[in-house]
Amino acid sequence: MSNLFDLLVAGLATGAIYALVAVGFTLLWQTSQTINFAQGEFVMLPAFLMLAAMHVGAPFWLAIILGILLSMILLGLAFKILLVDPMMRHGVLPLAIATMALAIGIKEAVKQFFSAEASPFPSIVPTGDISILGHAVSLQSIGVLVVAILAVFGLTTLLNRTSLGHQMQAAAQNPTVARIIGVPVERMILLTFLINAFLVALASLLITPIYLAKFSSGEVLGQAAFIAAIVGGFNQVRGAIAGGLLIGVLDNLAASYVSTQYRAAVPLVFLIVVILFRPQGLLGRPEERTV
Amino acid sequence: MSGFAKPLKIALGLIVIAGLIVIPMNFNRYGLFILSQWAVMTIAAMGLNLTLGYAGQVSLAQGAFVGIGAYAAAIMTTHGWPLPAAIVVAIALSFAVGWVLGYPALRVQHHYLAFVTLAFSTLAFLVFRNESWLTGGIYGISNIPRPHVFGIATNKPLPFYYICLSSLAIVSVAVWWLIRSPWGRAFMALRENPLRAQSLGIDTRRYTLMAFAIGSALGGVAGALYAPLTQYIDPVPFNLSLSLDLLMMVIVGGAGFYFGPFLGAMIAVLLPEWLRFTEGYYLMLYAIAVMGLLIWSPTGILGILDRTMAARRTKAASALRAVAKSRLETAQ
Amino acid sequence: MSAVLEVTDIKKSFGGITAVDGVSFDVREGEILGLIGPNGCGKSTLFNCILGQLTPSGGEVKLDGKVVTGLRPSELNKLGVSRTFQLLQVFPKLSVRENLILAGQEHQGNMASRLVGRSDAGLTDTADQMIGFFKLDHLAAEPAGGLSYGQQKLLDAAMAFMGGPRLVLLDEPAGGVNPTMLSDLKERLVAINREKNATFVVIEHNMEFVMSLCSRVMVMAEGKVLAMGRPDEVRKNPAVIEAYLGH
Amino acid sequence: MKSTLLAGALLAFAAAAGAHAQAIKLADVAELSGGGATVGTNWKNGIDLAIEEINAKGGVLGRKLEVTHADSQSNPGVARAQVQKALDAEPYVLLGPGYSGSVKVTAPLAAEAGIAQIMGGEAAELTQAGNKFLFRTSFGQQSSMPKVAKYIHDEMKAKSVAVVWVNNDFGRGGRDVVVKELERLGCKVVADLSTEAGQADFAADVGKIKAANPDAVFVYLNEEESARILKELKRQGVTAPLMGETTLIGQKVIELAGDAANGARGHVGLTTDAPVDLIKGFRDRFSKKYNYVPDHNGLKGYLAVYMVKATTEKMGKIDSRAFADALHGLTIKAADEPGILMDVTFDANGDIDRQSFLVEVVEGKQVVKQVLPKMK
Amino acid sequence: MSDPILSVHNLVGGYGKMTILNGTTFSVPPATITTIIGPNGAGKSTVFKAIFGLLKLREGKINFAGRDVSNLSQRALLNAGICYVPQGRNIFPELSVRHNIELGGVAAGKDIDLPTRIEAALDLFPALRRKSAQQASTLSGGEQKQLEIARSLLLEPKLVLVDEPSIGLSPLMVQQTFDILKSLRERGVTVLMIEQNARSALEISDIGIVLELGQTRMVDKAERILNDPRIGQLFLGGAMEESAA
Repeated sequence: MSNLFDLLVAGLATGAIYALVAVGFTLLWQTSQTINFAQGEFVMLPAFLMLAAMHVGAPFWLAIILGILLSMILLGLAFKILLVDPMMRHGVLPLAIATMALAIGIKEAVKQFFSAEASPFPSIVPTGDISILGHAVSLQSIGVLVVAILAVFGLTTLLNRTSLGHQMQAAAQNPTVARIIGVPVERMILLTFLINAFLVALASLLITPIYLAKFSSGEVLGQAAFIAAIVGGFNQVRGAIAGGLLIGVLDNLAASYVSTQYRAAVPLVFLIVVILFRPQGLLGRPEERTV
Repeated sequence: MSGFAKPLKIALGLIVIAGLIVIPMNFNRYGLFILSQWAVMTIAAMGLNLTLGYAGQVSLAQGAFVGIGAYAAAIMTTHGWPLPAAIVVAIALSFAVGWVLGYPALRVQHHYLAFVTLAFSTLAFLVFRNESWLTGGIYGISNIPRPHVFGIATNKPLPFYYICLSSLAIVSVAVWWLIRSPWGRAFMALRENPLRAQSLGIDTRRYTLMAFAIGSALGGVAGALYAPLTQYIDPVPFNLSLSLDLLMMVIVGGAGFYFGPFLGAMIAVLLPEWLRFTEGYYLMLYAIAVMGLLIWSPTGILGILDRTMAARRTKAASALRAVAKSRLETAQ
Repeated sequence: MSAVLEVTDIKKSFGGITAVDGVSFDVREGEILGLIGPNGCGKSTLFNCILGQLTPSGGEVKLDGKVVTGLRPSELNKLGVSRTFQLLQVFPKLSVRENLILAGQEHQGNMASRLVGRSDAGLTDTADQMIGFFKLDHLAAEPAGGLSYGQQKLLDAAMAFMGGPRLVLLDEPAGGVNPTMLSDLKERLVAINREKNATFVVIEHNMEFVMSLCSRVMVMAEGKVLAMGRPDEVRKNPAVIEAYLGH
Repeated sequence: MKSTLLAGALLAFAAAAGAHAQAIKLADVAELSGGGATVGTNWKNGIDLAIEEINAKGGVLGRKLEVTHADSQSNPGVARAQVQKALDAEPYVLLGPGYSGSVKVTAPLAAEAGIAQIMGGEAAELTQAGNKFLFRTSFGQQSSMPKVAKYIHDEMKAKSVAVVWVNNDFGRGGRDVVVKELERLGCKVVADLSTEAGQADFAADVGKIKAANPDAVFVYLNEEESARILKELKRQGVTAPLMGETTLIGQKVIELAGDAANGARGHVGLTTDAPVDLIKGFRDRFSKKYNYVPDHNGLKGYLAVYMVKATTEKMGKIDSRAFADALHGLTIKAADEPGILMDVTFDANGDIDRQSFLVEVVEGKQVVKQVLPKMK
Repeated sequence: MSDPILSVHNLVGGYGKMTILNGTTFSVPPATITTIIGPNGAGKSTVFKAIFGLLKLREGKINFAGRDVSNLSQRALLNAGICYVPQGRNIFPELSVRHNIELGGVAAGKDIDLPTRIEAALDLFPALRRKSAQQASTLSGGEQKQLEIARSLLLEPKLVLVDEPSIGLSPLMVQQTFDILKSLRERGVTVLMIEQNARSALEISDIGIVLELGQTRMVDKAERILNDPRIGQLFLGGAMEESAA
């Protein structure tokens, strides 16, 4: 089963990206009950911001910095202030619908103002393969995996080991009380939006060299990350990570051993089973029920 | 809505109905097609409004039921069955599948339920696409005939529009009857407080399944009309985005309001058409319009009415409070 | 007096934690039984086991001598068991009258007749009588969500009586209700108890309320029955003072 | 409130587009959003470029060309509505759509209206239903796939073939014809892999190909997916020769896939990389105007307009009813009409006959290995 | 009586178009326990929100320790020495008990010696010290209330606003909670409390305030309010008193 090793590596690398995207997804859910249907487009956009910066002559490193900054402004700050804030109090659904509309808007804007064509994107990780246990593994996969793990590790450290992280958790778990004891809740929520924007920009940087920059490339990614977040546990960062890796691997195994026609069905069936038998997700915490 | 006197409301209703019958007579084929599409989507959205708006069961699978209805109708009518028979089968089939899809709702609610139905929606798409022996796969089914009604062929757009419109009328009356019956009240109880509903003898299991099944059946009706309307179907229109569109119609119109789906479908079907003059920008503008509308009124268009009324009530209560006499004083 | 409700050796555990640990008692026809105990002693869990909201891990519940363990809440309600909730549980968007019609409609006819029959299931008059009885007349057409906390508590109780129940379980009816409203509520409960011969079980922390309303009081602690008896007996029981009452 | 909105809706329809005289009106319905947005956008840009050129040179029979573009959202139902709308305005000729499903749903409408429809769909069955108003701009799969199968069998000497296709009407259509042809020629299809449009991760698919160990691989995907699978094939060290269509070896794919594209071969009916001066000229003009290199859909849109021009000039009059008849059996020579780029003949079904090429990617450049002459 | 530590004057405010407070005025002397009673909807919790800056005032002034604190931010109020323990369950269920307490010091930033104060708070509540590493959600109802109070003490407040501490607690737990409040008073902390369980609350209080329809009806010594027959009739459940044993 030499094939299996390749599948696992590829699955983990893709899964690491899903995890990055899914983590941001769960952060938004926890702090502001935002189900962001535009999360895939959030990953697609930063690559175009970086490309745009390069088009006007910025070197790659500067374009990366500009792209990350711009996405934090647009996808973090502006998204929160213009769309989430006015709707946050009105329940999950209207905001979810608004993010669907946002997804359409972002896609159309990129298509209209940039291109309907796919564009290549430079890789920050050198291309090429190295040999691990006699298997050729692409440096890109490893790079993706390493950066994603570092990012997630950094985030969990922030959340669990620092006072700032505790304040963010407090703001997510009980905003009213957090406010009362002096936690700057608004700033904490904004911070999660900025972190999400940073994570999607990072994911964009890692994935676009492989997936290519295209206005529609967020659709697949968004859905996968969405499934990953739910399977892992919608209200837990570590759940999203596990879910991302799991879905990445599962997708590859399904394509190999089930049927390519129904490969997309396998994660979905898995999702349904998980929700029905462990609704909080594999690593999530049960949401409270009042009986 | 209570602002109007009853006769005025009836008169208004009659004018709208007459308008829907008479004015399109002068429309070109495109106008009639879009209006027919509006009628069909309104039926599907009414179904979802029943499941989601009234019974509070979030479903992201309504598009799949439109697909089930459309395929049932397409397969049957291309094999020589009459459309009414196909509609009956479409209803029965989507009712049954909707009933089954209701079972997860007995275990999980809200966003979890949304995710399950979302997954179902994509699975249904995969089945439509992959089971080519039945559905024609990616090639779809073409040459779907339009029916003869009382000997009149409905191949021309206007007669078929009237079929869509009268179907909409029948569904509207049925839904109106349903929501004002004790069933409707029980549905609302599911939405507002299932726990309390149970303890009042309301069989929440059965009503939940019914809410799903009936809502889905209406999706099936819409699908069974959609197939002869376009005369060709393939799996792509019934993917997740149709479900999301229908959800958008319900929310934007106003979930849980009887007229919400009419307005929501109008916005989702007609607004992009109106915006087409902006060419490449029309979907962008549409997206912005939807976001703007939701920011303005997250409870949908009809939610605005509700809000105004609530504001008026608070104001009155506040005024009453200011002049109320203290019991302590009265006791003295 | 015969027993309306017999509870035998009910057990319920969540994960490894035993919330209710072999509770047995019975409730006699027409009595008002109080149920008290420290937080987390298993009172509400016991209620939920009796009412079918939770499935007990062991034991048996009998209603009028028939085993009803495992029935769903709606089925139990149709057999005449009704309840109120600790927290506000009305239907905020429906009017007060609609709330009450809803509370009674499932006791009329069957599924089919409720679909094709009258939209109020013939209950408007009954609902209005109940509204009058609980002094909510001026609010009949108001959405229930607009009522004050105390009024909603009254409505909640009124709803429990729409189906003409034999047995009503009340979960902290006094919680958060101001003392004046509370004496109103007590008066209504006593009246229904006498006039309709309905049987009550009441969970409550408000000792004055429990002691003045109930004919017997059961005290629970750590999932077990600690004491059972007349209010004054229970009040003097040293074990109860130690675990619950203090001083 | 409902009534005013409704009335507004009704009024808006009543005020449907008024008539414009003088200019020759073309109507285009294409996939400008949704899954086919890249296809449709190229098609639209090609049309716009052609019209700009023609008008700059004085138009057709002294009249300018004018086009309206409508977005089908890659959805047959919407396509139907938009074609209906376009036909209601009585255009001279209808252009598009590109997706075969959308063509299927709209072709009867155009036929009923008696208006010629020049479309981008490649599915075999489209022109076999006896529709007298439907015309292709490129080879149908029924003519291109046999050439591919023949090449795999004769030139690559493959006994076993893996077929990878994208599961939409384009991919499925090609796959069905090629598999039939391969089997007829005695090649065994050892792996038959469907992939999703927009799929990013091909590790599993390539793994399956590797396991099947075929003599050749036939790849029939959209451009971006082609680039991704080429990279993955290289990474997993698949050495079997790769065969495809324009979508495998186009300049776009080479740009996206880099080294991984080297060695891939393909049959090219229509490509901006063809060794034809006129096509190179087109490519330069297109890239200058839109800042990117078009794919074959850009060419198709461009050609569609020149088909209109050539046919009309041949008729010597602007007659929508006679257009279809005039185009059937017509041969347009590039020498007479440079905009048609290569000599082309239309048969009675509306199918196209033209030279085509067999191309291999060598060091990031397309090299023509063989020129396949017109069939008739 | 000494100078009041807190005085509110003519508060007017509410939610949206609803006016709840219609000119509430009272003051609270330092190092006392003061209880606000009144019917549901009288605006008791709203007064707390107004004092704690959670409700925009339309009119009125709030004075605390000699300075105007109307419409200050929560952080500023916390640093001025006011803490608020709202009704219900107010912990962060997934954080440990220690981290919950630690968050009480957020408002002070780096100005305080956090570890020492946490230790001091844990000393006061042995039950919490035992469970300091556990998730807060594992605490019982009474312990959760203790945790909230412990957390609010981290900033060494001068005034603690406590909203319905007894709700849902057993009589024994209520007693313990009230004992804690009494011990706070002994340490010089002023306690302002809202209680539905008015009789028991007034028994441990120095001052009672009666609020009705958003207006102050009465401010007096707690025992006098307890013994006022009209109050008993209207707000303490007079009818009940007669039938109670």
